[in-house]
Amino acid sequence: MVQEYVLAATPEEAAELIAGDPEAVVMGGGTTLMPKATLGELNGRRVIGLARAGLDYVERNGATRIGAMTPLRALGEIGDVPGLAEAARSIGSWPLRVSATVGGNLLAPPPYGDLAPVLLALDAEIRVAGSGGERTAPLAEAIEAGPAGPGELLLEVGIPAAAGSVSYRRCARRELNAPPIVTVAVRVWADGDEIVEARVAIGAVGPRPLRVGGAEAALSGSTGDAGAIDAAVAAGAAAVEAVDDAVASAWYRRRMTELHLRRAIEAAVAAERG
Amino acid sequence: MSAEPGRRAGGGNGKPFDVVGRTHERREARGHVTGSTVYIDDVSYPRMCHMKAVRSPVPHARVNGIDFSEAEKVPGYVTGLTADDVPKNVYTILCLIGVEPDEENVLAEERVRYVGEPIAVVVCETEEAAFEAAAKVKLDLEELPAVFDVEEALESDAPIVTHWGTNYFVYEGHHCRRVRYGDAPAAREQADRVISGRYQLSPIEHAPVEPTGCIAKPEADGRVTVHTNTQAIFFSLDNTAIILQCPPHKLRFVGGTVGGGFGGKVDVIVEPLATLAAMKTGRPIKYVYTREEEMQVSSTRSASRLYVTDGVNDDGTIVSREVTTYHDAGAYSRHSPYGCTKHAANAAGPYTIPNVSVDVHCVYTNRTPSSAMRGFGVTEASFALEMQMDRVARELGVDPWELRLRHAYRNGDDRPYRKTTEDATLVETIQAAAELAGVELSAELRAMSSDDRAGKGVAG
Amino acid sequence: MAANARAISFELNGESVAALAKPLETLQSVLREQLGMTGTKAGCRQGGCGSCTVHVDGEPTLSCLVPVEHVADREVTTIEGLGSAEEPSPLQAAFHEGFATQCGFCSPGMIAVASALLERNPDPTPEEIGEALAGNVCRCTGIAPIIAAVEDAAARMREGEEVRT
Amino acid sequence: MTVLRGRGIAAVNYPTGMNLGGDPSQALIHSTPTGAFMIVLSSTDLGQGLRTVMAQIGAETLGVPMETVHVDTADSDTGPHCMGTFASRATHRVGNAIIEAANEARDALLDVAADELEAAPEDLEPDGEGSIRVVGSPDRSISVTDVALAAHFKHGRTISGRGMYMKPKSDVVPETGEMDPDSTEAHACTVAEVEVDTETGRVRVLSLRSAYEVGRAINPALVQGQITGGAWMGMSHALYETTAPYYPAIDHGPTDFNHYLMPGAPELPEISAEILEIPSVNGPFGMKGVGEMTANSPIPAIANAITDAIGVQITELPITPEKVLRALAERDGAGDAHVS
Repeated sequence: MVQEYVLAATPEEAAELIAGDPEAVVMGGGTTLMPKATLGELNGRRVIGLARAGLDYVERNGATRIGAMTPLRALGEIGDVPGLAEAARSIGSWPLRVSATVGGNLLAPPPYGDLAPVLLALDAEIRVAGSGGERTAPLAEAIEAGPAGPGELLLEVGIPAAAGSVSYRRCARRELNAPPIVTVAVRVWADGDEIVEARVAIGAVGPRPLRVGGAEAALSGSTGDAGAIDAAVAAGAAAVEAVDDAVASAWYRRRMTELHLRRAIEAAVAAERG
Repeated sequence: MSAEPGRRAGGGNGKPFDVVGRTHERREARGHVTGSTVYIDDVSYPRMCHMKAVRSPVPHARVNGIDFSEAEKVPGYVTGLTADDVPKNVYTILCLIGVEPDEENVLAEERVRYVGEPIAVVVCETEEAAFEAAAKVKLDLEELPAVFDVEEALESDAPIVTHWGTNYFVYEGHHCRRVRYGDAPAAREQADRVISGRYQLSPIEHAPVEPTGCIAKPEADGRVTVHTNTQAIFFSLDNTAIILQCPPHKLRFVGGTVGGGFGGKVDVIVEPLATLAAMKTGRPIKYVYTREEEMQVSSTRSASRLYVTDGVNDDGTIVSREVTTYHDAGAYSRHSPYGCTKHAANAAGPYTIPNVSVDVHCVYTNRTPSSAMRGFGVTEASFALEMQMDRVARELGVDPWELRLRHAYRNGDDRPYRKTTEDATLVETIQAAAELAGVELSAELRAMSSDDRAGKGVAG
Repeated sequence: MAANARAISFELNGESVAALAKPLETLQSVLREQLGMTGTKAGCRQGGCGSCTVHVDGEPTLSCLVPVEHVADREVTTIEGLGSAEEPSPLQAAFHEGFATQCGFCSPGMIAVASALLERNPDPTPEEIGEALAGNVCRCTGIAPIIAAVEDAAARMREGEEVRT
Repeated sequence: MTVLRGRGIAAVNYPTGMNLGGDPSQALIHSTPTGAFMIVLSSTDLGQGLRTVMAQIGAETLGVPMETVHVDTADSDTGPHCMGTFASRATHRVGNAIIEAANEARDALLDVAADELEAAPEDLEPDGEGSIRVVGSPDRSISVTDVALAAHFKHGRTISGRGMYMKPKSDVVPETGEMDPDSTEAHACTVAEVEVDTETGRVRVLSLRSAYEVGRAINPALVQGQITGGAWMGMSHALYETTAPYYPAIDHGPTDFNHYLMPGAPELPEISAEILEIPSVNGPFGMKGVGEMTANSPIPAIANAITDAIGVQITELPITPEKVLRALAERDGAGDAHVS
């Protein structure tokens, strides 16, 4: 049996509880942890819950700020942040999206965590509370370091008003409710025929989601021509460390990474050209 | 044994009342859709305890020690069982119909032979305590080389899975189940060409939405009532009595409402241990598989491998068929000896081929044991042979419909197992499928029937 | 019951209930083990089969993933609250009459999700029904009869509305 | 993106029942004092509809209304022995046992009715609606309830019957494999149409059109249920399911429904079926076992359709997108190669 389940009532209380007990288990929506609790793996542990901590919100003010406890179901309703609703709706099933949260998805072990590529492509930042107060970090950096360490609380994801066009692609063995083989998000913005800048992010292939700087560089300053796309795809394929799991081998993951990266770039470029 | 002929053959008695042959509502449906149907998981008793297994994390190892000391400290711990507690710990599930030898450990003794093999069970007041206690039982295992491939398992230097020294089941002195009809090797030698194929199935899981499980409840009169979702009440009861070496009349098995079976709930895995613990503790015991156990520990369908070699003449006649099947029983044979026999009977397919030779090897490996699953024995044959029929058709340039219809067995034909066919209907079934799919068969093929084997057939 | 158990009250099928719950006990466990609502099934307890789906404030929710603390003071509806043998809901009647249930273990969860869908969308396409039910596993029927039953129920409910208005 | 289409066929047989150790099942039937009939079994209903079908067979044979026939399953204290529900045997074995038991109970029912009506039993027949009548004299009849009451409280007789069906054990001749492995055989033929995406390797099953010869469909909707569910399961076996994705290695075995893949609603093909009824010689009302067979023919039919589409056989199940891509690569590199 779990020793205690403490539901924080505010973000501040949550941050305080977590900072005060780094041994405690922090639980968001419960989709990852509740099956462990059922199997007795949290017996004797103190669990700090965020469900009532006031972190379930979406605020719009040019930029979009999303509380870490916002359910994916609510994210699926945000129509005007490109790629975001599409990515949220591609995850799990409707009842699962009622419980699963933005923060939980960012912290979920691969192949789960489909939001990250889109958020990376949108230059998202995260806000984290820790013993030294709050800090803000670009998501790309945070993923490298681990979004929230022991004693830390992921509070919020911020998405700046995004220029350009986004394409999100998710490859899975089954159309609905299937673990991803690869998830790709691409954002490009153009000035006339020239792509000014690009974001290329890939998830579900390897140990963590990543931005592919080489692919972004290949596209930036190009016209989205075949040569640039070939170079971007090659950079993406080189960047991923594909893994085997129950639904796909590393070999297939690499093949699908190349295919879906190409398709995503082509779609984003086409959309940006209108 | 049966009523007088004529009052039962082919159709009840007298004139029909039209109850048979008409759609009637499913009797349980109202309960199903309102959530009021009672499955075993819905049965509960005061003071009921929960049982969980301590399982092998490795495919093949010597068991040098089991240490319950940390598990016993888990709040709510009641008891633990090992092989020493099981009266007849070595058995085989088909012993009821005379299959030998006994080879499966109810709880592992000196060796574990597959990942997930139960080594001990713990009983606790709550389910989460039982999970925790099971995780805290310390195992001293010495890993041994393992074999996962059916053909590698039969090589002379393969790690040996069984306790008798070879990795195959013995059928009346033979290393495989055989069927011999005509002279297939000789006919192949004479044939215009030889067409061969290798076909491989994957191990798969029954995946009923209701997990396998039972509740064993001691009664005041000294009997034990077992609520179980077995597919076979007396089969489970009798095997439990054998394992526990208790008089069968001490047991009452209650069930009948099963949340999906597909062959996965005829293995008698949960009932003996839950019943044993109920007898030992005097408390009701619930033992239900987790989904992970259902997926990775419960029996699979065999990963069978088939080699099919046909002797074929250029006129499109298959004159010989030789089938060698390696049926992967996994670590223990369970229902595989029967499945291999069923497979042997069907391994030439629903076709009349004058020379047939079948060898079905029931092979032990360090995989999860395979057992019965919807169609086992036959599914494997159907998959391989229907791909083989297409291979023959492609190589000969013959229409696949024609190849099947020409060879489809007819009334009066002998099957390779020497039974004369009396109610064949394959020809008619193929013709109906062609029509449904909008395939125009030639007049010759349309004229065929299951009774058209002139001079041989029994009257239709 | 352990010392650190806590009383949690919520509304269940329109009535106030209270349960003494262990910390982080699942809603599924409280419903089934304490309140006798065994229509909510436990097919995987991993959030993967949908057989335990109930409504929490009208949203279809996997009761194996929700600590009962999260539903304190909220409204929970189980299959028992959606209709009865005497007065089946249109969905229950359609599943029954349309042979959309075989072993029956997935049916309560299927009906829970489908009823949430029909409350939001009275005339869903087969594709929308399939999408809504994507988290519910049925091993017996081949899915198609279930989708047909939901379509049938939607039609019955629309006809019922027309009769009333 | 290139999409290739293909069509494949498969024809299969499926044996009803088994041969090992004899294959028996029993049924007991008795009437309550008011003329309801209890069929007592130890057989199990897995969802296929055994109780419904057994009530139909009992009601048909007894000649009484279906709603007055109840089926009690699976209590070893009350139900007589049944080998179990597997091997497509239950309807055949238990159905035959019920026919025998119902004939005996019906004889007892008619004997008592004969006393009450002062007629010869052989001149009586049940009307299927709850009464026993004298053949040719529609005004002379008595309700089953009154017969049961009279049997219980006036004549001191039971209205009951015992039924047993056993397929005797068939020992296999070890040298030749001579045996009698089953009671009868059902048949199926499936035509599958598929699309193969040559870039992703994904196979889309467009349609499964099948004919099933089932002897007699005792309850057509329940047979259709087996067909639709079986077609889906067969497709699932062909393309998705495995507990060992890297067979023969045992790594990465799925442990949940997310990773143990089965097709969902968007993957459903058009499924159509024709049910043929050519009665078997020994099945109750001519039926043959259909439960297992329905999942079998779709597997090779889909595999053959994939071959038709891509020109190379993939002979290892499940036929995953990865296997398709590897087969295409080998085909393009090495001609019409056999890939497994």
